[in-house]
Amino acid sequence: MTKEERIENIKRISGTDVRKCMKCGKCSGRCPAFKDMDIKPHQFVTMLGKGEIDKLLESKAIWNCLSCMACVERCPRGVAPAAVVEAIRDTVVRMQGKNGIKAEEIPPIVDELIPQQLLVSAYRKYNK
Amino acid sequence: MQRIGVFICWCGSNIAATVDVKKVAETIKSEPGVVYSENYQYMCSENGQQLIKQAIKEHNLTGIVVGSCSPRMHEATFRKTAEAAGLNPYMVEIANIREHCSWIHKDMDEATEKAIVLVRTAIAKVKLNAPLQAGESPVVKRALVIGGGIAGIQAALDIADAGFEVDIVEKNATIGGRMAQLDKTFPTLDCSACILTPKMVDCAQHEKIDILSYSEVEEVKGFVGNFNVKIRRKARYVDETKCTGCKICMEKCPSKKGLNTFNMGLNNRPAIHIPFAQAIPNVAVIDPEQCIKLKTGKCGICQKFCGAGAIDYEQKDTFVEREYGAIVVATGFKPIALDNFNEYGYAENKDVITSLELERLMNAAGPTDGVLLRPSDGKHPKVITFIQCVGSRDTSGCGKPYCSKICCMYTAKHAMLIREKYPDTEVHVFYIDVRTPGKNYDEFYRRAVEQYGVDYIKGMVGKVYNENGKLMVQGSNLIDNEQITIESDLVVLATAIEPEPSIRKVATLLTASIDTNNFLTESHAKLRPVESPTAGVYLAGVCQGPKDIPETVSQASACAAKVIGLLAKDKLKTNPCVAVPDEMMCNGCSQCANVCAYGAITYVDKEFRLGGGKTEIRRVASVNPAVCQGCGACTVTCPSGTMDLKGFSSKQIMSEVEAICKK
Amino acid sequence: MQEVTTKKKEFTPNIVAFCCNWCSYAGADLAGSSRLSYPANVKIIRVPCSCRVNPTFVLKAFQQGADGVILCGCHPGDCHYVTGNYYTRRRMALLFNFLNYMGIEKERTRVEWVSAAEGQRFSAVMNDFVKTITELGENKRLTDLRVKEGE
Amino acid sequence: MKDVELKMLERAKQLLESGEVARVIGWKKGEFYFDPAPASFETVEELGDFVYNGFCGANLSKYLIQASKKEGKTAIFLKPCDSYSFNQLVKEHRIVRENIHVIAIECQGKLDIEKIKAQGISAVTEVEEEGESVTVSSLYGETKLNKAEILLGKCASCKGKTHQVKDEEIILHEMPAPINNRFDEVAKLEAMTEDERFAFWREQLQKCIRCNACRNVCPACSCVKCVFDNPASGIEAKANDDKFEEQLFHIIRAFHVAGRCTDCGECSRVCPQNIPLHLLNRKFIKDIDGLYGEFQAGETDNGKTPLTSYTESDVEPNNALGGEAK
Amino acid sequence: MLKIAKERLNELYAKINETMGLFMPIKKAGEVNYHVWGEGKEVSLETLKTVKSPKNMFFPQTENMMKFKTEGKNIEIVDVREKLAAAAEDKPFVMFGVKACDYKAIEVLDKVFLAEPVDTYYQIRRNAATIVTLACSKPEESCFCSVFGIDATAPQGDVTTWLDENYLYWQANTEKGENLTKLVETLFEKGGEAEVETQKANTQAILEKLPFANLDLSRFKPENLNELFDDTRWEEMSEACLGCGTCTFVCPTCQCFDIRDFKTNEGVIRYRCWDSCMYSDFTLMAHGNSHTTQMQRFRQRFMHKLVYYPSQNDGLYSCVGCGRCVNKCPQRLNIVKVIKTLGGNKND
Repeated sequence: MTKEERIENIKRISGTDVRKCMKCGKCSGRCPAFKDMDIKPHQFVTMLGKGEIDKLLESKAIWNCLSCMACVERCPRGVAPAAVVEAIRDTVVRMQGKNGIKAEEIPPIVDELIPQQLLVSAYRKYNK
Repeated sequence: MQRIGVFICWCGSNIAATVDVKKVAETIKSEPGVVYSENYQYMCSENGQQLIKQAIKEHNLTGIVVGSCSPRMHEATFRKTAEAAGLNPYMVEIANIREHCSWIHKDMDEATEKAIVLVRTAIAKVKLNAPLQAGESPVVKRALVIGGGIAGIQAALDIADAGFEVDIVEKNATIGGRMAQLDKTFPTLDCSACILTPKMVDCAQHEKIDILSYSEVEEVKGFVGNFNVKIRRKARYVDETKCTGCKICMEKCPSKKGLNTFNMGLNNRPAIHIPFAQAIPNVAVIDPEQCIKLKTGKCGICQKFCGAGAIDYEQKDTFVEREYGAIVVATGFKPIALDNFNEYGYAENKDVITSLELERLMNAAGPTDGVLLRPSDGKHPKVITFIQCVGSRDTSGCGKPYCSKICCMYTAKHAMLIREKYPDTEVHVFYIDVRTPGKNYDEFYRRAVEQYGVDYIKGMVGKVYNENGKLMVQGSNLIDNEQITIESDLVVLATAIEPEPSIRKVATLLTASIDTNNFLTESHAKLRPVESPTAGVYLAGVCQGPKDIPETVSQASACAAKVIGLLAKDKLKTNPCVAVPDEMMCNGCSQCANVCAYGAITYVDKEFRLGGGKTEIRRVASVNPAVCQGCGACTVTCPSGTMDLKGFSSKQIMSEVEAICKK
Repeated sequence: MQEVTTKKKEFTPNIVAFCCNWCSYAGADLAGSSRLSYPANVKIIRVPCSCRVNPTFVLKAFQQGADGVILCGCHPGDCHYVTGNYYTRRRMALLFNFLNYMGIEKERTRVEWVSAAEGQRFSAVMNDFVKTITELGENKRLTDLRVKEGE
Repeated sequence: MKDVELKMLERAKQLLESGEVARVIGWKKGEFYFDPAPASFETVEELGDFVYNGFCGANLSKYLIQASKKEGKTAIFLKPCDSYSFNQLVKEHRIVRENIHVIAIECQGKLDIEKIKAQGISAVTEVEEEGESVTVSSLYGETKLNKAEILLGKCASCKGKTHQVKDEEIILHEMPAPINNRFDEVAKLEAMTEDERFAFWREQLQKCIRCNACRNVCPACSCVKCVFDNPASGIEAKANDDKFEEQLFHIIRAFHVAGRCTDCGECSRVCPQNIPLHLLNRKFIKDIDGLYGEFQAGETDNGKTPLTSYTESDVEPNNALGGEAK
Repeated sequence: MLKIAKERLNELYAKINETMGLFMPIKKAGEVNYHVWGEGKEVSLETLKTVKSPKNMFFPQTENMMKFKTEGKNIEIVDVREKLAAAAEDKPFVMFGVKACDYKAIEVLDKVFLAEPVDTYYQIRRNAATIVTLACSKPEESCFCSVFGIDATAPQGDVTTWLDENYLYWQANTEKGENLTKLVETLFEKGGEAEVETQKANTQAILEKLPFANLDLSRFKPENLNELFDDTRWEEMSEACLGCGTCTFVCPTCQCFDIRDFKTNEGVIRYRCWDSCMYSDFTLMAHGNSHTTQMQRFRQRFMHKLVYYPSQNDGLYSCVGCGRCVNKCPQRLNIVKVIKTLGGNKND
């Protein structure tokens, strides 16, 4: 996969349009894990927009993001920084050859209210 | 039998180089109905027009076709030519053999053949043209202004100064609107009341202006030049003609726990009250929800104390009906509700306030007499944090997608005023962008930073929470790429503004269109920005889009100029190419009215003879030619073909189709 | 009779274009003043607004032997009459769908929004439409034999 | 069904006797069991011919255009599907609602005598309905038929047994559930190629004798003067000799009733050549539902139709084409 | 009498078709009407009532009368009858399977179109036709031809035929019939008189039992014209009438037409097409319409069938009792209801 394809792939997985970002910083203003994020939530969006994914793929932030979705909730433009973080994480995991988790590993009773994305990302993170 | 004359223009070589104009003129001679056909170098020239005029007279022409450039270019010219020769100007059709033929084709034979078809098509149409007369309708020399804020006041004054009668209908007990609530105004920092109240007084004293306060528009009939408006005068339980504004009633009223809406609910007021000191009219009003007498029948204290005998508990809503030539809509705005923005803690914390509330807190006539004290404990706030774009530029569905336009400037104003009055106060402003286009605007904002040391932080607030009585404002500082938390005493939200909700009803009554954000739509964004698509209706102030005071006043004056221009005419000439119903066939189904963007169609009950001495009453459509703009939407909606469009009748268009298809 | 056979050899379609006065007709004018050519078999009928075009006009054109009908109006949202083209859009979407349901080739009918500034686009649209109809061939399904026979 | 008829008759008598209404619109006995005709009853004596049975398929609502203009109130018996047409006519101001008393009546699906005859039964003298079975007597013998096989086309794809309007009701038994198959035939046609569809409609419309029964029975075709009768319209035509005329009439008629057609199915019921005309109107209904959201004409007696409204994000005509998935 | 086995009928049709046009009841898109016969067509002789009656063959629903060719300002008038006559002479045609009622209807039409001034368009087609009738063997409930004195078991025509389970029986009645017989004789064998008689008797028995067999026409006489015209019951009889033209267009004797112009690329075609007295614009004149209500239009139709026409044609009714209107009226109104209301049943 070329870098360009990878960028497109991350954009596709995240399902978010990074161009909608108006760079207000509300996501980073709310992020509860801000100090542990070496790359801040708003940067994820802008850097993906600029195609600077190499730094993102190496960042610690993807493992420190709590996937609490506060950034998604707060964004006034309908951009989802957490989804970008998740897409990067997903890409890293795949590049390492661990293609996702197994269905049977998911606990049988899962609260319906937990966003599925949160569940999956948490699972990956602690499985690292 | 029609006698058609055809005039083929060479347009120098523009047409003649690719179209064999002589052949066209010659071929057309044998068309049925054509009695004269000629070609000439420049038909639009003096000599060309002379040729047309002469032919009309000599050959007794009943209609002419000019094969020339686009009708958008010279249709008006040739209509005047025809009129000068005594032919009805609507008996002229243009065959566009330049833009649509000679200029796009290279092959002479091909272009000539096409030109012949285009001329034939125009002949087919003109044969079915009917002489049309532009209609006339009288103009009532009186204007209605809906809304008594600065927009309405300015428009009314300008119109009245030009000598026309104006009525201002204001739904509140006083005129003045939002501007009356403001403390100082940017970018000059003059006191709002000082510049507004003289204008309010001017209105009250102007012999041409009639203020109908505490009133609402109920019904609008008619059309440009001839609106008939029914206005509800709500019962204020105080006789406006008797009340002297002495305020004894306010002192004596035992029910004093009403929220003072003028002060944004920051303090209380009695059930009977005058909204504020400089109210116009300076007349009390009773809040029936709060008044003990009106609710229980017991009390009546105000009546007892009123020396003027102005109190009337029996008052009912009354209606007045008036005629107007033009209507200005100036219904204004309100800040949005903050229910969707829990993150700022507005509902939980008294010290999180909106900018408009801050205006009242800083106003000398406000609840704190102009001393900046925070609502929770009446103490001076030492750290004040402003948050911009609360609900503006929000496409997530929680707020409004547009920029509210005024917030950047008033926040700079607030910050500056606070720092000036209370230099020991720390002021922070979280912003996304600072938008200050306008004369002296950016200078104003920079003064706040450079002269007054206001701390502008590029970033947005994610959360406001209360910790040990302090308001913790957590947000990002994008320049430093940091997340910061500011311990504040007062948080001010630059809340987005939206059109006053009553605008929906007004728009429906006026058949004025409204956009997805409830702003009224202007006729053309650039070229007709103060006119509504509904003729005779004009838009001033925020009802059309967010704007500040200077812009609002300019727009109001622009409206006034338009209204004066309209009222100065004794009669209105109407476009004769309008829809016309054939009553004999109309079902009265109302589908046409449903698609009319101008409200030009109404229905009347008419009696028709059925034969055999019987009659029948039927509901039939009636088009007001003064309002109809001639788009033709109704003609297609009408299944029975009752509606036709003059100048573009179904038969005319069909004959054009036939002429084109005839190979 | 001979003339007819020679005509048949090379099929040149007959195309009726309804253009609204404010945008598309002006767009066609601009195509003209910019010398952007399109085939001569496109003939334009000026209407105040695309919403003036009655389905009967479209059918009339086919009856009279048109091979393609195209409606042009202001871009949605830009209508000179505020809402006219919104109605056009619904009417024609339904009508053209319906004609296709009756077996009329869907390529024969088209709606395009062309602004007064889009001379280039007007010319491109017409070139493309003529090409499409030429490939499609003569309108045989919605034509009135009486019109053509005549004799 | 007999009990429903008796109840209706009783109610009609009461209404006429008490003077509450000046006339009752219902059905009158014909020459046979299977040919009741719509009728207006003004006296109790006239009610002697009153009938309500499985062959009362006619939609009576259109008669109200004239009746509601007459002196005095008019009572009318409306089946569930007729009530949609009623609402639509009220919406279009063709019926004066205040002058009408609507009696909602039970309907168990109506029968088609032509379908009975198509089973090879000739010289029918008597028909007896009993639940799901129908016994047909003829000069040549007796046959038992299954009701489902001889339902009127419109009843075989019934859109629901709920009255959209009523002042009172006479419903004594549970009515069958709606049959949600009304777009099946349209979808089948959509799935064909253009050539096949053209051939299908060519063959069907060739049969048209332009008797105007479809138009005259249609509650949506309530024009004082139809464009096809009006020399000024430019499309007036009486003949349908050429294939174009056959198409023009039906295309324009379907377009004119689009968004207003309640799918009452009368057009197909009355067609002497049994052209499936409802498939034309249903195409519009299906497209409107698909492109602009579900809409059922006649569900209410006010509001705009899909063709007199719009949204800023409506589909573009060039993209809306074909019967393909949208 | 001649007979031919049922299985060989196609040979018969093919033989006729070699030299003549052949029109007969053929099923197309589910409905049976008179169409040109061809190999593989679905012939349906048993169908009692084609939707459209055979009158369409002589008096088509739409027919061009003349053309005006225009070129520039010149007009040329083209008479289309020459072509029509040439075609008729070139290829005369056979109408096969015409029922007794429909044959009688042609007689009714002849009195209108062949009387002076002769309708030459009708005449050309009528002369070119050889009519082969078919006796009915299974009349249905809506049939009442016997009321008008028509014998459904033995129709007239150039050739009369009977059909039973095995054979078609053939008997020529006229010169045209003889000529046709000569053309196809080789396919036939002799015999069948007894079978035909049996069928006639069986059918007669059913005819007598038909529900409308006893309609009483005695009141429909010219002398009762005014009384019938003024009858108050027309109002209630017509109140459900939709004003559509179904009854008139399926009727084998309705003969009204309208003449109109149609614009073509090269001029104008003047054509005629069926009209219906049920239509609101029927006989519309410059001053308005002579019938302003549906009741008047409804009355016109039945008065014409039962009173006006017979008063001018020696008592011949212009209804033949085919029952098409009984079957096809959308709202179940028809001539039987009118006859019963105004005339009654013989037994009453």
